[in-house]
Amino acid sequence: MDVESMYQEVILDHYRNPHGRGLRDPFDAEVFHVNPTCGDEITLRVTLGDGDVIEDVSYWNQGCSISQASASVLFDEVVGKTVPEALATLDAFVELMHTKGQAEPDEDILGDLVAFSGVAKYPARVKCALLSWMAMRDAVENAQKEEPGHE
Amino acid sequence: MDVESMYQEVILDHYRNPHGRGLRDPFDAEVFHVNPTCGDEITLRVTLGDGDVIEDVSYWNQGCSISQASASVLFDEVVGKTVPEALATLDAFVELMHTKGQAEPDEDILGDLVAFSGVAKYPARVKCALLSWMAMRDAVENAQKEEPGHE
Amino acid sequence: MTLDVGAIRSDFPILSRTVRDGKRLVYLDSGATSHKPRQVLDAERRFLETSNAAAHRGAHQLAEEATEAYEQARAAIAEFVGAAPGEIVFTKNATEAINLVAYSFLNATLKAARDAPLPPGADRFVLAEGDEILITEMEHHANLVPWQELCAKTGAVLKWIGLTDDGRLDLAALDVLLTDRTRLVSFVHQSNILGTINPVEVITQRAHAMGALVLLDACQSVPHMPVDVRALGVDFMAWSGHKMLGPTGIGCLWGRADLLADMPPFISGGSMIETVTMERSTFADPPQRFEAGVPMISQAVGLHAAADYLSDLGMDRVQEHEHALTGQALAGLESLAGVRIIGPRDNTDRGGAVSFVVDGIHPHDLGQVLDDDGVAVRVGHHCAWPTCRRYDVPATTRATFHVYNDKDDVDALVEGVLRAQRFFGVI
Amino acid sequence: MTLDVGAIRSDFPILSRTVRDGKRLVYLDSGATSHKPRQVLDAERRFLETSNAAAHRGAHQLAEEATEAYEQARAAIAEFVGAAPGEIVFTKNATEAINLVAYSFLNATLKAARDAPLPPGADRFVLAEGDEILITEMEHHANLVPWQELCAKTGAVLKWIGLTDDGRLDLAALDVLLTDRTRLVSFVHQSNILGTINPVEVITQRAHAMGALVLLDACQSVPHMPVDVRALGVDFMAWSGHKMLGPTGIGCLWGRADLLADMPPFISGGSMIETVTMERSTFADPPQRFEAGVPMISQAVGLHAAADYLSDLGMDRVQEHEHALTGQALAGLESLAGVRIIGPRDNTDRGGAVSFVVDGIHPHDLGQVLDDDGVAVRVGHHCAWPTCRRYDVPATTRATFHVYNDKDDVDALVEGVLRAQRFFGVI
Ligand SMILES: Cc1ncc(COP(=O)(O)O)c(C=O)c1O
Ligand SMILES: Cc1ncc(COP(=O)(O)O)c(C=O)c1O
Repeated sequence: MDVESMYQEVILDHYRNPHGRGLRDPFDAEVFHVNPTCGDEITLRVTLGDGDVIEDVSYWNQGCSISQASASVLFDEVVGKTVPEALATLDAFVELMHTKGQAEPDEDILGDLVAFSGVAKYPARVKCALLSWMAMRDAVENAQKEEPGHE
Repeated sequence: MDVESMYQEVILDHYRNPHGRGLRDPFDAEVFHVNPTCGDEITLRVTLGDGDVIEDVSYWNQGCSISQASASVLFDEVVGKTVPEALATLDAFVELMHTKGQAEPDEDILGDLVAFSGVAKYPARVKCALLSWMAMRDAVENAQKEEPGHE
Repeated sequence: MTLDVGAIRSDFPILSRTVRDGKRLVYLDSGATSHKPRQVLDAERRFLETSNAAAHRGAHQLAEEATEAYEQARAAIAEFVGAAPGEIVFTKNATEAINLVAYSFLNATLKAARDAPLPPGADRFVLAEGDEILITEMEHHANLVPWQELCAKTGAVLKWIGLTDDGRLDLAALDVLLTDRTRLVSFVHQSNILGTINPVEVITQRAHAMGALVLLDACQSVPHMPVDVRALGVDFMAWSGHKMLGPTGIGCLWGRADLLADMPPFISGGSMIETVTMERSTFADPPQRFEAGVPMISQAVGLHAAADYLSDLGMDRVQEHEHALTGQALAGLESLAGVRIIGPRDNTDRGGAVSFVVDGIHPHDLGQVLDDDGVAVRVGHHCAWPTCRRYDVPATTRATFHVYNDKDDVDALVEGVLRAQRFFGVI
Repeated sequence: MTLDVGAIRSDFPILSRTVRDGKRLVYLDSGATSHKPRQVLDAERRFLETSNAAAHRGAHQLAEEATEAYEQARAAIAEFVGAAPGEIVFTKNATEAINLVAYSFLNATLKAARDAPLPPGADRFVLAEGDEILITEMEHHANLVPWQELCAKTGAVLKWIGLTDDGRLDLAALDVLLTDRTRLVSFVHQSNILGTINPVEVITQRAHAMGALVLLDACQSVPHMPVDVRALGVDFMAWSGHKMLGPTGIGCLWGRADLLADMPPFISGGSMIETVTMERSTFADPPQRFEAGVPMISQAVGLHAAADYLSDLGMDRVQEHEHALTGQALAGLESLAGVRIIGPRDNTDRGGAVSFVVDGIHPHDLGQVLDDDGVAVRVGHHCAWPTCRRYDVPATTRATFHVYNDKDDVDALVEGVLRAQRFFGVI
């Protein structure tokens, strides 16, 4: 069945054992994002270091396996990267999500995110996958605004 | 053609030479009625006498041949009658208008109003035919309210 | 006499399509929107191919026919709920119908404050700072947000009746909540998330005794059971066409004639006026006063056909049919380990909106697996987010029924849940 | 290249019916509402028979398909007027679209007065006592009454641009009428009664120079000529689906993205929210913020097909076609004794709404005789009553055209008028 191709083992693993979950101090910016159609929500904090490096992403979320797993993968993929690198990954992920499962995902950029390519076939779920990533982008922008040194 | 059965000579005569048109003093009640879809309008006054007799109906109106002719016939039919008689004529006219041209009109009650039976086939025009009559009913009610002796 | 579901299904072309690579479509989302029988599609098309014109706007033959079709639809809908034709206002959906009442309060209040012309009895709609609107904790957002908005703009205060653990209104609190400041009590007839059918007469009597008006959100009752506005005794009732086998884009507000007459206009424009000058306008009588602009003409015709279709089936039989499916669903789901019904577990005073949560599976994931089986349910907060919070669930999975559902559909639901439990390894 | 009207007519089933005992239907009332081609009826039916579901409300396959169809419609409509999809709000008709903007001003004003939460730039919509709204004397009631209502509730002042004897805006007065208190200029692109096409860019530039926003009523332009919102430079534009060969029950508001973002909600309820608690709600981004409740889904699909149909014909060719018919009608009518055109007699900067009066025959009576010939025109004040007053006529007879009209239709009109003149003995 098709749904099996969506719920890759990687996704279910991240869902059951999310990485980096929990809210940590200190942080540079905190945002709250919600998916109004289903109620999935995430509170996400970022801490930026020198050279625009993302030192930490901490979060508390509630939602389906897709949104939970995607936040866990986000933690793995962006912590330690620079903001431009993280945003490039975000862009690649957004693109993957909008191909309706047709594209050949680039594992080098996407890492574990490739496991989400099955999600792209279900437009209603794409927002679940992107929820934490949109929150991250928003938080990073806020952090950069608040700390002019980072601009 | 059908339209000829609607525009009876009687109607066109009343339209060209309306009876009783003009606003006269004194009066017991004055009302203003309008047909919002086409803008036909009438200002109508009634004067009641002893024994609920309608002594005068005077009016100023603007509108199509049907609404103008119907006001003229109204003048002929109700002046000199008692309020109950006038309202009975109104009821008979309303009924005629709602039969879509199927009913056999009663000339004894309706007088020249029988000429309007062709109008009943055209629902959009029924309001034109009834405009002055509804105004008359309204004015009579107001007149009776204002003069408790008439109740 | 039970419904002949096989015959009914053949009236609904969409039910013969398949989904997700050839699966039979098991549509259990009629609470969101229902499908439309051939009779409705045909009526609308026939109208558009023969009598299309702007109703109430012309004197030519097509305009006459269109006006007559539109007004016949109004009369048929009125009859369907035991009302007079002049008391039915067509809106685009139930949401607009509820907003119409909320904005009547707002507009009456604002105009009164500026001595602008108002209908004679409009003071029934004039709010003072601290006046109260009473709703419940099981309202759809459509019967919650408009009142929050009204309060934010007038200084009125929103209160609500809480819920018991078994999904009913906590009426014990009603005596305290209803005060002499309560101007309106607005509540749902059948909850779209819990399935609860509320005791309309009881609440209405107590509201009226305190001088409050009553608005009933009948979105989930009119399509599923016999509803008679006079018997219920309420003052207003709102519902949608698209949930009662009719088209989208049309809803209804029923209001007592004397109340409608006293309400200032909401949406204004053409064909709701009496006279217009550049300086000022006066307004037509209801229902026209509330139907500005070219209305939903062919949709009214379609809704007429939908009401006829349901009447031909018989609303008591429709209710019986759905009651049986509800009982089957409640029993089947409760037979599964780790499944919890959100709403009354008891199949009395409840309709066919069966919400549930499954331990260890988020509703979105459950919905996905069910969808993969061809079983279409709704997942999320069902536009009743505060109700989810009350029961401490982020979302639920909800199955809803209509005349075209049968036992097999319910079986497919229960089996699908079981399969999802296996798939996610929670049993 | 001219339109192949014969081929077009065969797409419109209603045109092959007869009226009044076998007369060919000469439909000259498209200004009230247009007919719908088979392509539109088929698209809507196909959707309802295959993908019907509540858009934006579910995760199952039908809901996905319905959401996609609905959003594709939005994108197609946006493209049709040169806008971005997120700038198109679907309403029930143009009237609602204009009211939406009027109520944005009202709601922003009221919320600001009570320090209720508002979008960051909402002060653009906050009115002070004495602020001004500028319209014109040729507005449809839909673009007049909502502003009267807004003023009655806020203390803002309504002003209007007068008309010249030949049916044009008297722009000489514009300098005086536009002041630093003018907050909005709202006017019609093509008058539905006079046919006048107004100089949008000129008025818009001067309005913007004074800091006012501009709303364009495009009900009679979008269906009949190429319209590009960016080229026009306005801030908002409203129009209806049912006049552009689409279904009733759907209209559009286009608004500049930054403006829509700053507007508080109008109709509130489900699917326009971000978060909801019993205490307070926050709202979704546009366009969802303005689309509370289950929307006009199949109607959007039908409208999409209508836009495609018109695009396939080519809007410049549509305009050319109607321009020719207008010229023919103006010449034909003016060739008759006792006929007077109300509106520009000159076929430049005017579209195909040809209003006229005939000495000695009330428009109602004229319309009746025309109808008897199968010629369907509109008679009355055309929801532009003040415009009638301006030209000192109680009503007019109006012929309007669309892609399915041809020379024979115009001939039938002119002959019908002549016959009426003979019938009533005025010539
Ligand atoms: C110029 C103009 N504005 C507004 C409207 C109102 O459109 P609707 O009735 O579809 O809301 C119309 C048509 O009736 C119109 O011609
Ligand atoms: C109980 C209830 N109220 C209100 C609504 C709103 O109806 P609509 O979206 O058709 O306006 C719904 C359905 O969505 C509902 O179930």
